[in-house]
Amino acid sequence: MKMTGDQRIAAPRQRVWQALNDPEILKQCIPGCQSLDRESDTRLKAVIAIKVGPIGARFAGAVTLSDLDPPNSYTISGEGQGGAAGFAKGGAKVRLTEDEGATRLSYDVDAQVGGRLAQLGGPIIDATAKQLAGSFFKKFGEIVASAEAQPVEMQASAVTPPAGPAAAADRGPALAQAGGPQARSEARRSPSLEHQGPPMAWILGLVVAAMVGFMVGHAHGGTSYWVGLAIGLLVLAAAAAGYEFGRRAAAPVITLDPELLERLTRGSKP
Amino acid sequence: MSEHPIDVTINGQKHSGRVEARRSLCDFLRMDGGYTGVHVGCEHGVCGACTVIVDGLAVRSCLMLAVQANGASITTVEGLAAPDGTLHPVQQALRDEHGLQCGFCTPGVVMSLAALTAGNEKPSVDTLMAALSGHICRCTGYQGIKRAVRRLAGEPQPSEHA
Amino acid sequence: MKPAPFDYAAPDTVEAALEHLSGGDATILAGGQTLMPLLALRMSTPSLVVDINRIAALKGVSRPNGGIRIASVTRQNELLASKTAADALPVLVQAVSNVGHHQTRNRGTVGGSVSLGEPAAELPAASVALGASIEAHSKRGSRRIPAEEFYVGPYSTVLEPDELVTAIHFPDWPADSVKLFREVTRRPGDFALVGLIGSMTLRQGKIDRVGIAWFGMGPTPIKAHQAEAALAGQSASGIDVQGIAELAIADTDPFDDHHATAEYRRTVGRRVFARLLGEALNVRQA
Amino acid sequence: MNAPHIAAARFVGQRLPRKEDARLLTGRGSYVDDVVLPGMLHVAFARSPIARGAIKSIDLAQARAVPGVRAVYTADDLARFNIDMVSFFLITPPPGPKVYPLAKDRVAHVGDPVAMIVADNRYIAEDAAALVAVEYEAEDPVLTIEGAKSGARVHPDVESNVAQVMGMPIDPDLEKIFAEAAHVVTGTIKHQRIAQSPMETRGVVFAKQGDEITVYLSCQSPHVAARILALDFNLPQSSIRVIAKDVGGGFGLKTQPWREEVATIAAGLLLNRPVKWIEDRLESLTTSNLAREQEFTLKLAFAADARLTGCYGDYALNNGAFPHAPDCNVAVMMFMWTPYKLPRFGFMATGWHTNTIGLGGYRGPWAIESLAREAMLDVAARQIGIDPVELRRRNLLAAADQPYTTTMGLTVEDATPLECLDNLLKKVDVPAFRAEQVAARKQGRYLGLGIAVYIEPTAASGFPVLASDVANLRIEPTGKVTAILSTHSQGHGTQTTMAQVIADRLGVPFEDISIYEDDSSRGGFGPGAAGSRQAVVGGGASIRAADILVDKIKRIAAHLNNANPQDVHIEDGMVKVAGVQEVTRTLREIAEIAYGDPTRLPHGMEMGLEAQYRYSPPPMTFTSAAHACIVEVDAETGFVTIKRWVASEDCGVMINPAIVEGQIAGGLAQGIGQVLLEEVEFDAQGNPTTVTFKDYMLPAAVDVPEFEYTHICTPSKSEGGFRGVGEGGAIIGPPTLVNAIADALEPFGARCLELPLTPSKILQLIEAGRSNAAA
Repeated sequence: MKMTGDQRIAAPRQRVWQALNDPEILKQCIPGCQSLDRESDTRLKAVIAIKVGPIGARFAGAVTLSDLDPPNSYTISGEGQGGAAGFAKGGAKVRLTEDEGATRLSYDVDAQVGGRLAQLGGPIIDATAKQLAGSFFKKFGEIVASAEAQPVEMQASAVTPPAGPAAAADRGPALAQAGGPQARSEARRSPSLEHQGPPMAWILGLVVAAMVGFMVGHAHGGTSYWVGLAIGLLVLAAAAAGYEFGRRAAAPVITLDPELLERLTRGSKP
Repeated sequence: MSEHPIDVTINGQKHSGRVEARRSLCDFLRMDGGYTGVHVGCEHGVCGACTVIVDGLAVRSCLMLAVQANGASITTVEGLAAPDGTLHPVQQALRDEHGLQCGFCTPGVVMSLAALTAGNEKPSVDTLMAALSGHICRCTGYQGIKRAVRRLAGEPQPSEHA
Repeated sequence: MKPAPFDYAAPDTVEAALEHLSGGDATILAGGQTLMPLLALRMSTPSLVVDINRIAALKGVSRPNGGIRIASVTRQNELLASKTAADALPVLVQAVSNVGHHQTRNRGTVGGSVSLGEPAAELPAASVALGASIEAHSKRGSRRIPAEEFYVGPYSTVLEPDELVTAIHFPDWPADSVKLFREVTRRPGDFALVGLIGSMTLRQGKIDRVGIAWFGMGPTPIKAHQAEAALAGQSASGIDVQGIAELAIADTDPFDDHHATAEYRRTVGRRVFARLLGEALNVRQA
Repeated sequence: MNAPHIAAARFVGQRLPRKEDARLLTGRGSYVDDVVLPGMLHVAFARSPIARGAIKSIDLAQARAVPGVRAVYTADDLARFNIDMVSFFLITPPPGPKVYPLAKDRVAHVGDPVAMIVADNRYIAEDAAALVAVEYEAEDPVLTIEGAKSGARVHPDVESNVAQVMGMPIDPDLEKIFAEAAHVVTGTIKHQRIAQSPMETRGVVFAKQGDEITVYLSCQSPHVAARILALDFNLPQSSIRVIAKDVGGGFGLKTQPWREEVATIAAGLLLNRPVKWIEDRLESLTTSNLAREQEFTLKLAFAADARLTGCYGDYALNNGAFPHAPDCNVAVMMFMWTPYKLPRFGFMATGWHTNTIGLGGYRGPWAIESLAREAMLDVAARQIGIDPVELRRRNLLAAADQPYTTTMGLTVEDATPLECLDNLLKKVDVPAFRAEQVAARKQGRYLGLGIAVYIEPTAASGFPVLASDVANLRIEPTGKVTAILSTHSQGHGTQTTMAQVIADRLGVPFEDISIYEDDSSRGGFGPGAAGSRQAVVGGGASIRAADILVDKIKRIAAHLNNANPQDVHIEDGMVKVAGVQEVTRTLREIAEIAYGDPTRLPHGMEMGLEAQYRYSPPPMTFTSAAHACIVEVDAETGFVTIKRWVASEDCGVMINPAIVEGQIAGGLAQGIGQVLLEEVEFDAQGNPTTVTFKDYMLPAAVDVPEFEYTHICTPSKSEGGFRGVGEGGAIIGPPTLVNAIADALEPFGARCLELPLTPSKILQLIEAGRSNAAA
């Protein structure tokens, strides 16, 4: 499916650019991100545990970048595998433009899901996507704003999953810190960030919305909404993996959720 | 994954053993208990073929974990007829009224109706018909099942045959 | 259709359950009529399933001072049979009689349905329409959440992962309140294409109190705010039923699926609302 | 009802309770999933999540690492069997694309099995299936008939997406007929994709006992299955034994073992261990072969007096990727006009391949001929301004017209569509209904009456596979009767009906007869349930075999008493020899002599009381019917309520009217599902999106009214006078209901030709009609 739109962000482009390129921020923007571990320069393992009501799912995925023209535009494409659940993949052409001191980000998304996800997905995914993209904007706005307000030293501690909305809100300032000057300094340390630092996770947030939009248009099954919801979140999860990975590899790599794998390979005996 | 001890009474017989946490009650009854009259039609709680009676209530055995039945008393379709083979009134009504064809959904239908008509219960036709909405039969068009329901509720049949 | 492996715990106290929930990747198993299919389809792969069916404290319908309290693991058929509920909130009993099938109501719980937040289900909408509040506990404490603030999206609520819904509290409605209930489904037990539930009280020919919510008409149960506002305090005789129905539809956000189009839901919803309201007003005037 | 035309009928014609029911009601049936063998392993499949593409790589390492997994196979592992999947009609080499049990190099639909896991139990097998990592080179799928016309080739080894095409464009003669016609009526009927959905899914258990391969299979004929498996694996049929005891419905889906069953048997052969695969409902609704999905444009020509003068039909069928048999469903054209006098018919029928699940059989595979014909006749009646019943009367085949050769060369005789219609109208007071309808419309209530008529060519022995059935009867030394038949029941109750036939013919008690039809190694070949045939062919074989035994018993009894065979009568298991004083012996006494005391038998007579007869009926046995249905459509919600349904059938001599009516009712319920509820849907990527029973909606008890029946019983020319009735309800149900809904919506000028008629669709028709009226 295709989805286009744009979003005004009340922050200078450079600030938006960099905040969106800080893995620490992104990890915390992504619900249920349990770990985002770099295994090598070309391999990254991400484990994201999504839980919405009874729907719980784990996802692992990868993303590639192309048509890089920083800081103006780029194309991002991500793909993730959900094991029994199926797969999700999406891409977006993104443009950033100055807008009276703020930043206008316009996107052009194409995405799809497959396998059991698509078979069981339902129309409510649409609503979920809106909700999801909405909250992404909201949280990101908060972060950027508060970061402008009070830059602080960033904690390098490993990221723990947000306990939920309340906890996430608490973490607002912390996220801000992460997005602060520290990010820039890190950027300097790692030149790749300068060119390859498009707001991928955010874009993929939109990809998610796009996918679920797609689901609305094409998938059916009024009573299976929850799966669609899972899809949305899963793909966002994939985005996280994709984010990091996209900066390091040219081809997608699929990794399986180690915990589930471990439980499976442990077999039926306790 | 965890494994758990389980003690249940099935059709009056005690069964003890250990089950994996994820094992469904219908799989336990069929595979561990050998009660293959419990039929698995959809495994997502819609068709009703796997319906059994747990502590007096008709429930979907595909929508319960076996471990949840620990301590419960379960009746399956094998547990209804008398030892001498005399059919339960629900079974007899379905037989007399040609309420089955392939027989796959039948055990579920039998157990729902048996639970509702147990003891001195005299449910209305409407109550029994409403309970039928929880069962899917692909063969009969429900004709004989509805006649059996009326018979069980002591209602006359509409004259049908030319 | 076999679940992925998981651990299982069946605590017999709320405290023990909260302990399990605080540990992370746990899923609560109440009636299981939704969770079990999710597990079988491997759309839900928790590491721990916490079965709350053995917690005695979570069962029963009671009448504390003011309103009724339905403990979360009360079976839907127990609510259906509850005289307490029938006396206090007949419309709620009518709603629960439409939940699933007899066989699923024998297992399905009130708390499970309310906290799941299926947008096309009866009980979440009933909670929103009638002004219920949801009692939730966690190791961090307990809180009462107004149903209207509880649902944020499909199957998505403000509940924290470590919180357990222990009861639903429904306020009293006067005995002479008019029931508003209509559900349009393809087959009995299916989720609603269009659903409407509410209650209305009149005093001296004026609408004294009204609560109405839609189900199956958007991503969450939807309170008919505009319609309620327009009705409140109005004289029952002079009400433009069609106009109010338009306001009620304006609050909905229905969708297309292969059971019905959004346009269908709007059209039929408008008609159902107008008919129910018209009948209700006539009942009261007669 | 006429007296059944069968000798000494005591059981035939009676609504006897079924022999099957005692075991089925007590949970003692034996379905394939009930078969458990020592060391049995369980299969789960890893399936394609995409509709079309190349397989780049398959990584099985993690799947193999799961404890309890005994084997993981892909197409390469099965290659050694060089399996050639043949279809029900046994055409070798099979036409169309090469079908592999597991996808080879490419996937052609979502759910295409790519790898199979064999493990200690199904839970573990599914754990491992989730760990099979496949890399695909995805391609844009071709999903619809329209898409198939222009889209990329679905199968590289088939030169186009056309699976089969027959017929020719409209010719000058027909053009002339349309040009000269007083009325020309056109319309397009669209039928959605359907899932047969037997309550018992597909399933197979493989076991090897010595050199004998034993296959427990959920199927519609163990004999057909054994024959097909022998061809698939290129093995002597004697080495394959197929056992199918109780089967939870087939409806066409189980006419032949297909990819997963064959793959499971292959796995069993590789492992030399018992292996079981039981399809779960998600698999069933995702990858079991489906049915229907057709578009049929009809153009009808009528003379001024509303008599049919010609018809042209343009028909398209979506075969999907791997149909049981790629075709253009030409049977639709063969049978289209059988009940009516039509001078000229032309057609073009095309079957298309797409990247969707392949088609399989379904109750009345050609049924759209009746739907399209009867729906369009009602459209014509409205357009011409003539009563739909009268329109049919003027065109239906009367007794006087027969034998009648249709434009398709089918010779119709002893068919009674007109008589069925007359009999129907004795029960349905049309004028009274019309009055009620007018009154109701004044109150804004919309009632509708639908009537449809059809002829079903049953027991079509013209097809080689369907040509015959065999009955192997013996009276045991105990005097009890054992019948081994080539019939097979998936709910048809043949263990009861065949026993009724045999009991009457032999003159023995119904209870004394045991019927066996569940084992390809017991008795001879028979196609089982296919084409409404078993009462006709199996019944005929039973009668002929019984007659051989009766003759022998009479000769023995006569010999024992120096009497004439014609003075011997068998009644209720007693053999009576008329004479000065009547001598009576039990059948057991005769049997004991026949098996044990050759000296007391007529000179040279073969010992024992055993007989076998293979019967083939006339090429076609025509069953006729006319149904009426009364509905009310709620114009507020678009919901349809069926208020009354009357079935008027002529299925010849009825063996067991309760079972006959059960077959009609079951077919009608499925027809109601097709019109109002059921629909398999695919998204733009080719994902099936109706994969649970919440989303694929089967009729529930409230959706099906209680049917009324009226029968005329015109004996057929086949032995016993029986006619087939298995598919009829599913064939005539849809047009009857569609016509009723269209009649109810007549004030809105609505045409109801696209199924399913969901509340949304019906409300759209109503609102469109209202705005047209307003404009």
